[in-house]
Amino acid sequence: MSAIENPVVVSAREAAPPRPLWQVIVIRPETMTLVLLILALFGASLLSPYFLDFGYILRSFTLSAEFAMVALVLTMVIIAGEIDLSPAANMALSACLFAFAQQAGIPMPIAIGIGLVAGLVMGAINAIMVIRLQIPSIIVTIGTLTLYRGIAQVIAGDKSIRVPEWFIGVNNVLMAGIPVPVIIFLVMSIVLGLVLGTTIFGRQIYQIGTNEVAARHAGIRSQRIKMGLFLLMGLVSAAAGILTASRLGSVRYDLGLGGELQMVLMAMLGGTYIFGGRGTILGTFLAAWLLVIVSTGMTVANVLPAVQLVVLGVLLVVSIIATNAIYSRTQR
Amino acid sequence: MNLLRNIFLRREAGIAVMIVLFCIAVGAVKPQFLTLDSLRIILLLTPLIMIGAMGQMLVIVARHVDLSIGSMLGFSAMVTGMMFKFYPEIWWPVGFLVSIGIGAALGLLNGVLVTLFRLPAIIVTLGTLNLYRGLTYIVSNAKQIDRQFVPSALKSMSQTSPIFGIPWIIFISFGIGLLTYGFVMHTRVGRQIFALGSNPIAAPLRGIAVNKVTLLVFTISGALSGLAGILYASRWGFVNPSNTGSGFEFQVIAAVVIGGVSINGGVGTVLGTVLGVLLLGCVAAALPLLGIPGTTQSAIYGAVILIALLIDRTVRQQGIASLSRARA
Amino acid sequence: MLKKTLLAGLALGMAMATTVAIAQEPVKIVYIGKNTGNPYFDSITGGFEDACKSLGCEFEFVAPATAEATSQIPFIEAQIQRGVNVIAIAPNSPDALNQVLDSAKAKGILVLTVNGDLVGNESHRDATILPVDFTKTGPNQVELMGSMIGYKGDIAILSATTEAPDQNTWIAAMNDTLKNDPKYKDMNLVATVYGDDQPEKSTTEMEALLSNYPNLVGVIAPTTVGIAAAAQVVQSRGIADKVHVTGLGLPSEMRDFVKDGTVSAFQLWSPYNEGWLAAHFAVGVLGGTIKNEVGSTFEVPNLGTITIADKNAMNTQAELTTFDAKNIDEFNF
Amino acid sequence: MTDTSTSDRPLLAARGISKSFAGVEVLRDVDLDLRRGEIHALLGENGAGKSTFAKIVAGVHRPTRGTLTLNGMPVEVTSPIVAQSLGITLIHQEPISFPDLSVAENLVLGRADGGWLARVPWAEMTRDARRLMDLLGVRIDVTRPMRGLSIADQQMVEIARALASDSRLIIMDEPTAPLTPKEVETLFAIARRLRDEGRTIIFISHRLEEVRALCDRVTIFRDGNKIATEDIGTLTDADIIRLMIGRPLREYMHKQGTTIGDVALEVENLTLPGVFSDISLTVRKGEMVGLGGLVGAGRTDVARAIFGVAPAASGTIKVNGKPVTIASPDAAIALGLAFVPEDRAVAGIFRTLPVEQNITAAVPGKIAPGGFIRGAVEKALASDSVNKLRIRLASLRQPIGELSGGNQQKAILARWLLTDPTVLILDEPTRGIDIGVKAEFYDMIGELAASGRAILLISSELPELLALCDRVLVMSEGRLTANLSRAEATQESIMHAAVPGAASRQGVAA
Repeated sequence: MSAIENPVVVSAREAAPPRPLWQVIVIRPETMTLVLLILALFGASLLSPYFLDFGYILRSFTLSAEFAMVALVLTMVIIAGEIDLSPAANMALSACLFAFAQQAGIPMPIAIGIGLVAGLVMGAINAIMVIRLQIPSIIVTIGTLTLYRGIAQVIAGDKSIRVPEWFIGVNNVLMAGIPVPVIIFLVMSIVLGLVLGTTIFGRQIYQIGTNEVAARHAGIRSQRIKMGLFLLMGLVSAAAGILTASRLGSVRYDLGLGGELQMVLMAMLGGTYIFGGRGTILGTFLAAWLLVIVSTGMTVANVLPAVQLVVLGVLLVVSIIATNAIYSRTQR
Repeated sequence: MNLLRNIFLRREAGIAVMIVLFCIAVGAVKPQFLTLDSLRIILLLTPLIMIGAMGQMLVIVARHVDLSIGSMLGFSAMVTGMMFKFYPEIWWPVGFLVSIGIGAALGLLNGVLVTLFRLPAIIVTLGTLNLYRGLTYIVSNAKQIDRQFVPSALKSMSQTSPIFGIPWIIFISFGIGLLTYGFVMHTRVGRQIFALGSNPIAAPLRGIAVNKVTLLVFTISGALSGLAGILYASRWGFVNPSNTGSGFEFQVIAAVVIGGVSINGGVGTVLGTVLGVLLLGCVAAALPLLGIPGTTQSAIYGAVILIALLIDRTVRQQGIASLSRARA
Repeated sequence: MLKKTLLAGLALGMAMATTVAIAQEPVKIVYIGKNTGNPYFDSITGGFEDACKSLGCEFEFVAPATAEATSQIPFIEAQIQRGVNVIAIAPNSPDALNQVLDSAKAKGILVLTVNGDLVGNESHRDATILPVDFTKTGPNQVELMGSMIGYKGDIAILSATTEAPDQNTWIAAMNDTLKNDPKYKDMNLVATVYGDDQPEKSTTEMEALLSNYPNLVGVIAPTTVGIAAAAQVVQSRGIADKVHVTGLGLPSEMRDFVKDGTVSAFQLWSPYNEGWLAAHFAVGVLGGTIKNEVGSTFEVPNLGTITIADKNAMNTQAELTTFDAKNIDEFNF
Repeated sequence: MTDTSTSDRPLLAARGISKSFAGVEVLRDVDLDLRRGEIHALLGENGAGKSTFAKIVAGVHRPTRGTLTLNGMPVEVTSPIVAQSLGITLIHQEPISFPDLSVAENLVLGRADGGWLARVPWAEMTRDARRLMDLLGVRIDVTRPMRGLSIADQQMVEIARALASDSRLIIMDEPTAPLTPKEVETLFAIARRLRDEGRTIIFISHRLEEVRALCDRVTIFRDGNKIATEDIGTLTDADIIRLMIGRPLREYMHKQGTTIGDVALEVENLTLPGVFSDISLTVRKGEMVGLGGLVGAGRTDVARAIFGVAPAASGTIKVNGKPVTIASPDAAIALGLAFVPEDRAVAGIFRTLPVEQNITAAVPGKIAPGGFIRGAVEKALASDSVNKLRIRLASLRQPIGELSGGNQQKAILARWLLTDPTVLILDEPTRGIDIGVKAEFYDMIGELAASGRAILLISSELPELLALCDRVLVMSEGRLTANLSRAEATQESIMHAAVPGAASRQGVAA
């Protein structure tokens, strides 16, 4: 990440009047996400008469809800100036370990515990390599992404491991007409949104992401916070993996394959700044819905999956360009 | 004399030693691993990775990374395959130009996105990885190019040999290695790539056209992916919209990182990269021979990448230590 | 740029909406393949399409981009939402689709597996259409191999993934036949290896077979990727007279190997007939002319009388076709 | 080049050179003639415009207005490369290098001969590099990578690079700051030799004695204007300082009377191998202790060690008489320490975050008791600080990056005052700050000491140390070399202790 500074830019904005409030509110990446979301809803409704059905959209969302949950934490990781590309592989490995354990006769609560601990350990491995050994997180997690899924493949082979009948189908359990995974996502969004927006922990995440050296000088325990984020990432990934196991009824090593792209896409589309320091949970929340609506709309209209790949690729690139543009417009 | 350079010398020697030890260990269990025949198998496993690794090495030396090479490989192979299928009257070597040209164009697009919008290459190429794969489906209408459409002269490049029973495709890959060596060591722009990766902020002050050099490395990476694309058709005899080239990036990045190319830019040698590729080839050839299931391959790649990162870091730290010693 | 994409999407959508003509409620059949770009499914799709032309049903083929276990789920959800009457699917996983298929069945959709079944989870679909009688596939392959090598010598099997259910059924039958039929007592199965249906892995496994078993005279690869990879290794080493390759392959992929003598013969069924049968069965069941019960029978043009066997399985009643230099040009799939 | 009749014509003539950044004029109508074979000093305070002028000549910046004439020919220096081809080379204080490339390659990189695919003539390159190094009389293996070379050696490589392209004008931007006296001697000898060969050297420095020792003529800048160009012999130090600051030195720096109390900070035998060793010092409540020395003497490292940013390997620290372990800045803050770091952009501000958040960054407990941020409390604290320190801004929610350097620095100071520190460590607090704000700053620091805080002031500006401090400690090469009372402290005594080799080598307890 290049750090070519402007040569001695002398600033004189301090005398300028503050920006109008509407600009501060409207010119934000989240607005772009919201507008896209509305456009996507219109577009998808026009694309297929079968699309506009709240129940269907919710059901479809459950298919991405696990990724969306992880994307919320990923947003915080990216704001803190790091990235984690391994969560989807983490989901697969912790789900495999969980399924393996319960199949071996270990009681379900302990098996779940094993899955979660595995997730934490994977998060800790990432954290140690990034924080203690100072290797860039993007490279570390590309390595661990391959490793974690590879280990899952070694453990499970090509077999799928079944989970007991009663454990299956968390996505079919409704609360107030809303599938449980969607509820979990909503609750997580609110909680993490509050954490990021109103607590000192959240504040310090932004400060670390903006300038880690300055943050350390100001007494902010950046390493501890980052460690916490990577661990949270591991834990939430593992939980998401176990939820996926419940949704699918079985676990294979390729669970959540390629999910890292969707998660990064959600964060990016929501206006999280790839270089850290900026972004909101609200943005990622909106982006998760946007992504689901775009892909569901295309699938229900029988659009070639190839076109979907292209649209996702274009969306990713466009969203980063737009986010960069918006930030460079509003703040130097 | 010079600590750092000695370490890098040792680094390459280290990989060579690892290869030898690995081969001896496998040979102890399976003596047939130490035959010329198995050398041929290993070499036939590596040409595509070797070619991809040369491009990736340049990109990483310039402090970027290209994750889209597998999709570029797939797309250029597909378009070339479609040319073979629908225009069989075209002289088949033209396919090389088409494939390389298309790869170069895709690589150039990566470069443009990276330079024009100042986006991190890893995110850009993560996006184009999907974009190009999707385009491959679209242009091919999701149809495979079957064996019968791939010119037999092209296919026989992976089998027939100009000399010593070594197929053409292996010569091509080593030829690319030599060309890359000449390029990075003996051309001005080759050195500029290293300078850019070594100190990107200072590079423009020394007249290095940063954007142009960046475009160039991505274009080369694309062009070499394109070359790997047509050689894929030669090696495997078909082009499939979803299989062809998928996962290529991980093999290549693993080879490059093992070969001692530093993810911090500015450091890397062709010899190291070639050795990294060969080590991967040895592992890939040995696994089935030892009866180890193919499912372990991904875990081994992952572990190998991480180990290489740790070695890279250790080397870097020693470099820093030697620097502070020099200052003290 | 994004806006443009959306607009293009809108235009596309409107174009599509107009092409879906509103007829007097024809049966809507969708076939969900394992993944796009898999040549095998073109032929099955052809059978569906031709059947629908004659029966007056509506047919569509969709498939995810990758053959990963869960990638078909959104497609099934979408088809439920579209209100199709029949979902025919080549499942990517024997169990990951259970829940979503159940919800399709709950909506009254007829769920068929075509070319590949939910082994062990048969209750989650209504019926399965198999290309041939799978119990005969293994012995047929062994016989073909035997005829090529004079019923004598070391042979090996190069399969798909270790868990591929159909392949495992056939391999078990092959083992059984080799052991119990005295005709094959001189044929010695030395190894079964798995190339995961990837060309690279299949090739290295094949090379390892040759190097680990120098006396090998034959390889059976009951998977289209495997047989092509095995044939290619034999071709490039020029040892076709020494190591014989056979198995299940697509004529379009194997034509060159047969013509240059690398492979003297291999087998496959007609995927076209699978689609043809599936469409007739589906329309018949929905129209009430066919009872989806074990033991009931029905007529299908060109295929004859079809009997619904155990676990609601049926096959096209055809034998495996053996392709060799004489007949391969007659087939175009 | 063979034309000798032009020898009395200036090598380079600048006319009406002006430069604006973001609408702010930092250089105004500068006319300057550089003669052949002279060493010409550019003097001025930080931000006076001397570096900007040098960078315009070297093609790093383009002038907003004005013309440059080289050898009587008008030239457009559009880039450093063009500059090089015109025979102008800029040598940065921290030389630009490509650490992974060899010394020889670093020498030729940027020479604009040949296209992309032109061959790299390794043998010739190495031979030429060796010849140049011999010419300069330095021994550097030209095939080794740059990584690991000392700054002085890197500067030699830069000079060699200038010679390799046969530069007629060599600009040295504060080259001596990171050098040892011996290295400075070598540099000066080479500079004189280059001058005697007829080359022109622009020498930018803050050190009057160096300017006096080396330069022929001097040009003084102030607030973007060229004030004067004179032969060095015609000006006294006092004249130069007067021209630089426009008013007598001490006018804006005055020491307030304080009562000095108990020891607040006591450091004993603090050592970080290879960086500093055996540092012992005390700072009392109400006392302002200066810490002087050359750049690279280890002053900042000591401060960072005390504050826990990069802790020392051995030694003890006592705060208010109690021995403490400080492993990280948050521990230091809890003990009542505060540290305003040297490089504001790197270690101080959160550029894109609101001023408010920048001010309250070090007091999470005050703004968020129980973990949740209380917006009203934060706003009150921040606006209180803004009023107290007279920080000029449009809104508390404005990104701090939009403020001027001086106001940014005030905000950082405000951040630390909120922690109510017992000990305040200030590292070059007035660097890059307008002279007007500087005066305010000195007042504030004085008030802080008067209110009973212990202050450790690291500064490279001798007048600052002399005017403000009760005591001045001096470091050289990682050791304390002097502990001077206010009465003992003079420019000479400080420099004597700061310059390696000049002072006695034994450690000084302070």
